[in-house]
Amino acid sequence: MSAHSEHAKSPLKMYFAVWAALLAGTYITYKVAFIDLGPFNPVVALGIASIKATLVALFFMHVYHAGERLTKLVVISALFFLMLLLGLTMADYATRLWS
Amino acid sequence: MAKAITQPVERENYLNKEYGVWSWLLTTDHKRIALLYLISITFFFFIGGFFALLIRLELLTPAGDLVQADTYNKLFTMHGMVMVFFFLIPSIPAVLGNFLVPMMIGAKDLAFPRINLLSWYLYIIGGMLMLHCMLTGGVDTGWTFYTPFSTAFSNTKVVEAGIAIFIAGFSSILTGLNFVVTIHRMRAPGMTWSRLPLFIWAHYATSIIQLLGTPVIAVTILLVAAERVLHLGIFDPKLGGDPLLFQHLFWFYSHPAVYIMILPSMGVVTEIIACFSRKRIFGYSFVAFSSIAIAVFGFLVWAHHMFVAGISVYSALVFSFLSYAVALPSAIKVFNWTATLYKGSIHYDAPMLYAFGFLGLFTVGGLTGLFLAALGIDVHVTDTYFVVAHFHYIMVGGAVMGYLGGMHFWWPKISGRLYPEGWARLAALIVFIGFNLTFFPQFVLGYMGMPRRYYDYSHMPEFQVLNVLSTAGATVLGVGYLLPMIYFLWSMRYGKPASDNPWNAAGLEWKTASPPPTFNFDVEPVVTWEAYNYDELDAPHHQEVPVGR
Amino acid sequence: MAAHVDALFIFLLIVTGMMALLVFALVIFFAARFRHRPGVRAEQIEGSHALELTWSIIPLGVFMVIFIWGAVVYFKERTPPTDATEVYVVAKQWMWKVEHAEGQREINELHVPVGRDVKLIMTSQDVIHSFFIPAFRIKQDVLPGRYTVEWFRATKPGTYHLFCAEYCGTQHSGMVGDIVVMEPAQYEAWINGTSTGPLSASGEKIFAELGCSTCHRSDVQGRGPNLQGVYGRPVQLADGRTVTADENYLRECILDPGSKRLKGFQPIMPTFQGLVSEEQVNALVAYIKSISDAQPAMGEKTSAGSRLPQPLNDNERANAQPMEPGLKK
Amino acid sequence: MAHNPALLHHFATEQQQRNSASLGMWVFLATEVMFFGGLFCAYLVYRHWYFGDFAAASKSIDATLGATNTAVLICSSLTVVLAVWAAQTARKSLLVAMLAVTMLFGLAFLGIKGKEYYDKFEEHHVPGASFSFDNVEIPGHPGEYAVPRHAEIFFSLYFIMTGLHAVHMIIGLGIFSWLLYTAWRGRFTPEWHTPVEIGGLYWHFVDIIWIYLFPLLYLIDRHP
Repeated sequence: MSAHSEHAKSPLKMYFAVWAALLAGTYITYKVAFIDLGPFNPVVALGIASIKATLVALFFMHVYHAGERLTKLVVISALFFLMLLLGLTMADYATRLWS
Repeated sequence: MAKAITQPVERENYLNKEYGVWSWLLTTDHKRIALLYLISITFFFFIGGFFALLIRLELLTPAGDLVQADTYNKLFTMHGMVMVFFFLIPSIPAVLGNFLVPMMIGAKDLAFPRINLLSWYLYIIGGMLMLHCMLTGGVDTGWTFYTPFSTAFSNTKVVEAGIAIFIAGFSSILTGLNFVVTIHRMRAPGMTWSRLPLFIWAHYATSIIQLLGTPVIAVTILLVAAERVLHLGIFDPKLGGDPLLFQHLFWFYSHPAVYIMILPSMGVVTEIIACFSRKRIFGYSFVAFSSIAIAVFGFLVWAHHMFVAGISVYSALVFSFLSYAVALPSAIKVFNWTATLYKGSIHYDAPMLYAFGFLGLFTVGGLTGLFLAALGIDVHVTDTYFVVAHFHYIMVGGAVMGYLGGMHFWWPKISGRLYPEGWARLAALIVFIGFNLTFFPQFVLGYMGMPRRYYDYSHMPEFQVLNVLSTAGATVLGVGYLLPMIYFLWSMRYGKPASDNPWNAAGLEWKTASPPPTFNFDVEPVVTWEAYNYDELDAPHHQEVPVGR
Repeated sequence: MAAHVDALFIFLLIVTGMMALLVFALVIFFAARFRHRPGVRAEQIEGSHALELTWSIIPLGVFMVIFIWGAVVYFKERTPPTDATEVYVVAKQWMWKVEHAEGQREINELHVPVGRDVKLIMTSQDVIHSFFIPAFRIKQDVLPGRYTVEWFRATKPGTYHLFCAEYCGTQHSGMVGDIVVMEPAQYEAWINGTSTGPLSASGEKIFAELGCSTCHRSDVQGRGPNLQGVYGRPVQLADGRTVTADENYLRECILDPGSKRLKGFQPIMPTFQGLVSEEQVNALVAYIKSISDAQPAMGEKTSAGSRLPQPLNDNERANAQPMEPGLKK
Repeated sequence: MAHNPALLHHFATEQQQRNSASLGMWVFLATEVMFFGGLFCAYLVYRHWYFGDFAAASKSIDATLGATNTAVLICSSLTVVLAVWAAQTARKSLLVAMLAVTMLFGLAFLGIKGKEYYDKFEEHHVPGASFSFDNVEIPGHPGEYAVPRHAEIFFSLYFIMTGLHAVHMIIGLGIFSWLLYTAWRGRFTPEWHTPVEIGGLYWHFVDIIWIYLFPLLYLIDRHP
């Protein structure tokens, strides 16, 4: 039968919980941006964004319940190559003598 | 060694099942789409080749006397764009890969046949736009689109060419997407990863690059177009933008793109060498994983195109080091192919001649890559004819040799006819000689200091002798490329009918009819043997057991 | 430099030639020895981990030797000696404009004396170009909006090719010129015969004309930092970073004063972007460098006929410390 | 299992077809990551170089509108996931309703985005000949003014990043119109609702891109 028979119990509660967490995250990001945390402002902002993105991917996009590792592999390799692009490019900009 | 058969009644196959233009233009059969690609990339190959001949003719004499400076600049730009984006990148994947990937893994079709057709249409739309751009004035930025020349100074059709490449890029992405999903999901029972032909491994690695690299150049081209049309300045030095950022983003795709061209060719050559040595490939798993290693490491080395561009010394060191890391898997492949010949039973049919040619030319191309990755030497030879010679050894000596070898090898399967073997061997020889005559002198020219993209070298007439040699070679090469087109067309009508397995080759594609039926196999094949089981095939009393017939 | 590059090149030719010959010889030998004979079947060989390791590790070792050697040569190519004679180059479609520190201007020609280190400080007015002297084995892209640097030491008098090696538009192949290497005595005569006053002097004039000297005073700390002795020193920026005040930094401060402002100064300097030409920026940079004490080996330059100002005396040196924090007006 | 007319000829089982479609969408989303990755790379470089100017330019955008839009997209993600659940559990009217609500949220997002663009146009913050960003103080550095040229780079990035995101939203609305029509015709069953699932994946992905764009573009250096 359906591939989703594993979710025998209704996932609705989880969906609403994730939704509430996402909204809370948005509110916190917005409020924290107006507080001076020194160098930690971008860290907090991007940290919350990453948590939100992970929540969406894991629960709304069902990566958490994916039957096989392949989906996770695709996600991880996309992020890996993104980091290569950003990391190696910034490696140049961070080490240019004149800046 | 090819065996012909006479067949009184023609079986139903993918070619004769339906007739009429619409049966082709609306087909979702991967084999028919492969033929659509074959026709279209051949068209663009000869357009690009025509530009190349004009370039070589201009360089016959030091003075700029055949064409004008602007025309010459457009010629090499459009030669590069057409050959890279409309011939080399789709060449093996979209023709041979499209035809063979489903058959080799025992599937009826690619996972998304309609997306496959869509990707051909995208290619054609991109190609038509490129053609329109060329016919109405062309573009002169060099295929590299370097800013700020492309964004603020060139007054040619940069945006149109960019959009053409953007669309063709989408076609490439969709092809790669189809291959990845097909290889993961559509393998026949028993076709495990370790039983896959190395051609499939090569295409899997290629698809990774197509999927993860192409989007970056797509967005980069969009940024150039936005800067040109909407004046959104991202790379504009007048606003404080950095032209080198464009080069980073451009080469993030365009270096791995070289592996999109060469990896499938490596896959083809692996199949050919195994078949004509009658042997299992030496070090199967090393050859398989070196394909993946090339795809991954290929993304780590892009800035070796920028050693003199003004990047930091430290990142130049890192990129030089990583460039040697990507040289290693290529070397491993060459050694394994060579070792496969050892104690083989080697036949000299035309595909094998192309494979030998590939081995020789790719080795030279790869080794000259070591020169370019060495920082101290790169400073001198980059942007000279040394680089031009190097990448033609890889892309033409490597990729095109593999493509032609593969076309000969699988032509009986594709067309159901045998090509004329004598002519084919002659053509392979002409291509090899013509190629070396064209491009070897360019290594010397480059080290002597002749910069690329010069249409007039009257300031340095000492370069003429080598340029004349190169032009002579290009003429020979042109003949060598025309010959196969002529006898392939001839054989479609007059060639002897081919048996199902004229080479007695291993691989599922040879276990079905030539040409194959629409769904490739009459019953789903079940694989019970390892790849390259030439030992069994050559056993004295071996009886070909059709699977899936 | 050419000798270093050629040595590495010959080493690579030998090494890669041996690799290629090995592969070709094996392929040809196997192809002939194991050609198909009726009745003889191929012998199946699975592979060999020992062999795979051998032909991975040996090439890797060779590669590392090439990498390190190449990197060493590159470091030499990329590190101009501090006492090199400086020449400013402005590239535009499609010509090279050259300005010597002594004030001579040339187009598509560069006269240099034999045996002296020459440092080129280059920028472009429009697109990317590349200053390529094949005989000296050096090349460096010339970018709009910033300086790039390359250097060489000519060892034999003669005339050498100068090429633009980065495609730059219609007359790219016409953007060629000559490097004229002269005996020191001849060069001396040439430079004295054509001089129009040092570049730093015209820089000083521009400095005064543009009113720079009202804020950047040379005697005391003005509203802007005192520029005596700035060049070549690490300076602390308002945002806390420390950078070296090299040519590119000075250039940015003229065209883009806000972005890398010194610590302790108000952001009051207007931008000169679009108000000064590339040549004028070069002259200003040359002037600011000339009033710095970070110019070692002055003696060699003076003997070569340079008319750069003398080093600062101790009293001036005491004033020339503008980069310390807390020196706000 | 009854033979489903939606099973394409070249697949052996429905399971294989469903898995292929889902893998295909995931792989496509990986390419989308790299597509936006090029933009993030450009953003990172210039933010590193011109932080103060970026902060000043960022402050000129209405963060409340941005936060509202984030909330709108998060709500739309919830309705998408409810739509998928409705399709799995054969609740046709809920499916239709959720798809419709999702589209309304999407339109609301684009509307708010349009308001933002209009404001920028009014303030001459659209890069080009009429761009003007004079005498804007850098946050936290009184008396210091942003360099208009560098702010222009920020706004170029702002318009390209949000613009391409909006294009993705519009494509998403197109996909959802088709889903809505097909759902209304009752074509989706618990056995076959792959389009709803993979359309949903796409929508969530566009949401995730926005989750990053919001702090990167709107909240660079807001604190007084």
